[in-house]
Amino acid sequence: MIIEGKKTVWSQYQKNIAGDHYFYIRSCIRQNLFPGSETAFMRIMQQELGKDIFEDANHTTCTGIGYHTDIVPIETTMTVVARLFALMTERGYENMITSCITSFGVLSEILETWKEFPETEARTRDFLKKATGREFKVPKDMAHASDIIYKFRKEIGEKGIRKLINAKTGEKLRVVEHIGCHYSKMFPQKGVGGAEFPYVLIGMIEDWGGEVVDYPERRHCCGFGFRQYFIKANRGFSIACSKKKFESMKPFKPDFIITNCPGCNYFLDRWQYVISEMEGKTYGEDQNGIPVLTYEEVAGLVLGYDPWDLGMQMHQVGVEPLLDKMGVEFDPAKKFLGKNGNSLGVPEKPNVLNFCC
Amino acid sequence: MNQDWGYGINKDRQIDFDRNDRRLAEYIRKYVPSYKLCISCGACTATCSTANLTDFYNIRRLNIFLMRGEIDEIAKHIDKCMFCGKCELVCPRGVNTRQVILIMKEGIKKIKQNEQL
Amino acid sequence: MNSFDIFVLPFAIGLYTLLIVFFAKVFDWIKHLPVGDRRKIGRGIRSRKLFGVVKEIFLESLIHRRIFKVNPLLGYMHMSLAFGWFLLIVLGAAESKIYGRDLLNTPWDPIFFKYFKHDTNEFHSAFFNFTMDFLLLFVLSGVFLAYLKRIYARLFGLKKTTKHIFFDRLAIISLWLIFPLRLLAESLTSGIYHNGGFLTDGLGSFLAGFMPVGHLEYTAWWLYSLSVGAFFVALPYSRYMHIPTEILLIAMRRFGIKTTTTFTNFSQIEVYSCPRCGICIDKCQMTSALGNEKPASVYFLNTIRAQKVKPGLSFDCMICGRCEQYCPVGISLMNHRLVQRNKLISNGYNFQFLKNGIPEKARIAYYAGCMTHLTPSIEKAMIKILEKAGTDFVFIDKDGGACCGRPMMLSGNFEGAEKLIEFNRNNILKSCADILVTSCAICYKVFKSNYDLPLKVLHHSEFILELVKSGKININKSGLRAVYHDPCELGRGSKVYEEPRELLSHALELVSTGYDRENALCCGGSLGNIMLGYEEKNKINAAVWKEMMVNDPEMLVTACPLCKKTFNKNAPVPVRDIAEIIADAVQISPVKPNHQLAPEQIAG
Amino acid sequence: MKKHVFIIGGGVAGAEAASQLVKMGFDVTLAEKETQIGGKLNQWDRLFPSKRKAAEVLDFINKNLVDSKARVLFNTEISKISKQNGGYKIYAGIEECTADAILISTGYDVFNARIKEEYGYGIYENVITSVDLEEMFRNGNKIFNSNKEEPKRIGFVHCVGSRDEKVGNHYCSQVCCVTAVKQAMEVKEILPRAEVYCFYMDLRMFGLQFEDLYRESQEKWGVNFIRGRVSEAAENIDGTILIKVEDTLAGRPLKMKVDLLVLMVGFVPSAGTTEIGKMLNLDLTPENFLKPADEHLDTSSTNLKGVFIAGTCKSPKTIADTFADARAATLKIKEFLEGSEK
Repeated sequence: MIIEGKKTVWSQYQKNIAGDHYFYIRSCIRQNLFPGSETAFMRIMQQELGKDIFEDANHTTCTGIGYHTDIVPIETTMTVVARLFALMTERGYENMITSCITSFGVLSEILETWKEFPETEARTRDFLKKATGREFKVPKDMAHASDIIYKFRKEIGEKGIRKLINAKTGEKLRVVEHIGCHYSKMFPQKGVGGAEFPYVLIGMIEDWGGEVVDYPERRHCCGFGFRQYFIKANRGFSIACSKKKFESMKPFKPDFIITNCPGCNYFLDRWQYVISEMEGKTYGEDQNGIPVLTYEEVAGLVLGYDPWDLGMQMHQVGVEPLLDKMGVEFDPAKKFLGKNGNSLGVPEKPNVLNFCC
Repeated sequence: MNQDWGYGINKDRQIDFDRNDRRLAEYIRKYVPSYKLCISCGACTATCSTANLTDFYNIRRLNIFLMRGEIDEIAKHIDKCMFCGKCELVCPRGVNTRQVILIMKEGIKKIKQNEQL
Repeated sequence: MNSFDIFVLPFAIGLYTLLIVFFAKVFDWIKHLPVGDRRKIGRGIRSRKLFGVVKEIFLESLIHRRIFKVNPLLGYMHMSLAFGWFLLIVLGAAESKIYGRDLLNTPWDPIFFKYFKHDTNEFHSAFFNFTMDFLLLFVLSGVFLAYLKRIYARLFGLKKTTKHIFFDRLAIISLWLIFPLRLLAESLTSGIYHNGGFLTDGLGSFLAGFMPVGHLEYTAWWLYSLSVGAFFVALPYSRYMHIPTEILLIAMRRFGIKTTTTFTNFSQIEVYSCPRCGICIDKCQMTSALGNEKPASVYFLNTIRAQKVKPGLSFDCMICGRCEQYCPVGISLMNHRLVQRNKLISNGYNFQFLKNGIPEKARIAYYAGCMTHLTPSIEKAMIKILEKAGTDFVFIDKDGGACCGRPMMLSGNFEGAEKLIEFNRNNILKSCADILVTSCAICYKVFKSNYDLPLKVLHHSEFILELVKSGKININKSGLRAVYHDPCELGRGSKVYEEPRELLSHALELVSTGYDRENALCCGGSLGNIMLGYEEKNKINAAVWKEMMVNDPEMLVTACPLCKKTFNKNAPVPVRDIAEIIADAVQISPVKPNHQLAPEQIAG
Repeated sequence: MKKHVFIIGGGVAGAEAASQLVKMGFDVTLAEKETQIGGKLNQWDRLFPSKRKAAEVLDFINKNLVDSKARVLFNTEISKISKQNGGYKIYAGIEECTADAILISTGYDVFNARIKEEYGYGIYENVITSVDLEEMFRNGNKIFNSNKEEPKRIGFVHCVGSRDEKVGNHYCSQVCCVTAVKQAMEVKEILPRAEVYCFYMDLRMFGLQFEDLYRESQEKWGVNFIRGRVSEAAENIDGTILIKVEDTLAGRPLKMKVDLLVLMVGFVPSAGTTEIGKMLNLDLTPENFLKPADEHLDTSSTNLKGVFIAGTCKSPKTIADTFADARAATLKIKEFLEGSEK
């Protein structure tokens, strides 16, 4: 690997990311799957970085899931997204950030479509006006939440209390990054680092002291792909995609996987469990599996947040071995206790995959 | 472990070239030198009596599968050959297709029985 | 008469060894013959067929009639050795019987008669002395020719002689020595006792003039005995096993036993009957055109006998039948090749995709065949002729169909071929035709030999000839000079030689080649040979073209689409199928096209 | 007085035209930005289809040029060209010359393989271009991968930067297919045990002996051909390259590990060609090569009177075609200059 070559590519794909005053759009599924991550993001933005970030209680889905499963027509999607822009405009914001990669993709696609076919924008304005009486301005700056963390990665690193290293040996942690397909595969110029060698997560890992390993199936989709998962008969295809990635990264012995997409994070995590149940096969050391973390969780760990506050108990692949390795102190007894101290209930023990506590 | 999930892990359609068993192709390349000359023009399949009567049989593609080591694909179809030899007559590169098929049939039998080629 | 000396032992041991080994083999062969074959022997022995057996044994094993047909000199050589020796044995036995004391004299009595019996002064001894010497001379002439053949094979019409294995060499060396040594021994004895005829006594007296014949005599008889003994010991392991085995073969064949799709003990007897004369080597185009002797049948049978059959040799044969045509023993060489192929290959097949359609019904079923579909001009010509003649026909494989099964059979896959035959047979029968016509010699061969059809099967040349003869079509004759190439499957395969020639003679002038009828060459396009590459086939074809052009024809006509396609590649003159010739030469017919003829009107 | 022709670019076309024009009795000045004659031909080891050494051809043009005594300016780039008295004034390096006619033979550049990001040229050590491989041949036929080991399997990717609208080159570069076949055979010559795979979309063996070369590569050298454009390359842990391609003839995707991946880079107009084109405001083809006055009837003139073009600044060409084209241009120049005398 010639790192200089990669740097050349990275330098060719740099985008403008707004520095403050963000209007935040949450992810539909992420609030259920990894709710701690978005909370952590707000906390980092507001408390650590002191940024102005606003989320509107009235905001809705972008329709991404419906759109990509061919249930919601593009006109509807455009109108719903236009409403999100209207909420932003009404609140006096110009910079929109999304928590979800697919939202980022849908919004990018719509903005690009409006640029190429202005009549579609005019029609959307008309629809929105008729339906809700609202009007909107297109965002001045549109970014994914990971772009923002990327932008402030150095600040986070400086504020952080620990690095992505093995606390005992001092070795850098080996990290595999996985970028959601909708981040830059549609519009390479809209992603940091482009489509072939995206840099957004690599930048974070490098600045926080870890080592990124590139592996042959890095570009491959996690297998979520909306249609694949939502139809049960197609799930075999979805899981095969994830498996292909695990097989490919196996020889590189990664300590964890970092993702910036709700679906990827979920499927790379849960499919490890399903593969272990179906085939008795696990990845990572000692049947522990390879933990799959969101970039907010990683940032939170760097900043010294409590893993259970970050919602890391929601992972199917246990994070405890990784936390031990990093020297993060945590109370195993509190893993499945809610904020109010009541038990959340303890999940059933998997047959093959290790389950801590 | 034996739980019914309602789905399994799909088998990859991708030809995994490095894992496939390409012994038979190597064997045929050695003993039927003309085999190397195939340019996949498909004249053989176009004239093939079997190909015209079935949906799946395709001698050109079987040749490709052979080169890639997709033995199971060949095993599924090779016995459909009627050996009439039209493919050999139309081949622009003079490939001895009947010999290739004969060796393929033998080779697959041997591979399935774990015998030496 | 004292008739024992220690030197008879090599002979005696040799003879007994031979007899034990041979009869043990025969016992084993007969014991493990298929039951049906054994019954045939049982019935045959008690029938008049036995006379035929004796006649054929006399003609073939002794006189070597078939070899005479190939080359008279070669025939004479074989006859002098076989028949001459036979007579020597018969007369020698008679002679020793006359002088013998007991009813059962020892087997070496006749062999070493002269050594033990010196006073042969009776009236009949003059006859015996003369005759035995004459016969010895007769045999020696054969031995002399055998020497000559090794040096100058071309004199015998042979380009190549067989390369022999160890036991063959041992046997041939001892055989070559037997008669010169007998001459020497008898001459030396006669030099002392003057008990020989014109030859031995003459030579004996001459030798006695300057040699110590008394001292040499004993040694000569020893050597003679040794050579005969060595020959007998080597015989069962050498090609000379054919001498006793062939007798068995002739008998069994006369009793109706045939080779089948499996290798039986009768096949084994055929293998042992091969004299390795090497006639097949010259007839094989793999030798003549490609310079590759290895695939010749003689060597192939060697590998069967040695149980070392390799795929290479089995599949490297065009199954053209030229070797079989000229084999003096009449071994079913093509069948042997296919049976071995059958043993070598996996015989898999999967023809579930073949679905019987419902063909139209007609009096005549026309089956073009795969190869004809690749030569549409033949197909077109046939349709034109069929329509011109106003026949009621159905084109069974108009949209392509299943292969006839012959190529599958040639590859040795009899089971697969059987399936194809079954499928096509059903289709043909469903058409309710009375006559099946095909344009492909390959299909014709299998239709005739393996389909067992309850209807008349005609090759298109036969069929068109009948149309011409019955006046259904009239053809114009031109002055074009053409050669006719006999396709292997039609000619040697199905014995159709004259019909195409007769038909062609209505349309053009036929020119002969050195390779007509039974002697026709294979075009090289053979479906039988699976080893030959495109370039080698081309090479064979180019050699055939050379022979075809000796009398300067203006065209080559053949009756098989594969031959046509093969010849087309190197063609110095146009190549056409017999059907095309007739289609072009056909006169505007007075018969109305819609008038349908009964098949008996068309085809007698 | 002798008419003066100024030639820009001393590659095969420029050098050959220079010596021919001198023979015709013209004054010739040849400007070359490098220090030697021959242009891109200097990067070649052997030429298709006969595998003759490129040096032989270079010697031929060098000798002819030296014999012709044409004036050659090395290390010289053109900064400005202006019209003057029916001719042109050329500012070449530190010199200013006048010329009655200009011949542009500024040639081609190879496609920058880095643009095709998914192949990772410049990122994966074992991904090289056909030019790099040719250099290995020139440097004594040593082929190594990044671990200094002899590669066991080598892949050739055809059409890198050709027939690819995503990188802006929709045209076929003509010579890469046959070059790939030539190089594949040379690799087999050097590494007889290596497996060689060519990944192609179509094999465009347009030259008379090119098909024979293709056949030889299969028959004698056992080079394998897989129809399909490689979609991406990635690096395995051991530094080998994993490629993904659809085996379109099998109708199935395929992945394969190679020890060395060679990208057959196509032709693009050279920087010099683009620059001179802009300087003189010459018409361009849709592919941005210099456009001849007539595609069939006058392939040497341009939209500017007295400015001629030859060689690969017009389109991708073989060496043989470049020679023919250069000679054709000289005749056109002669016709122009002698016509203007009358």
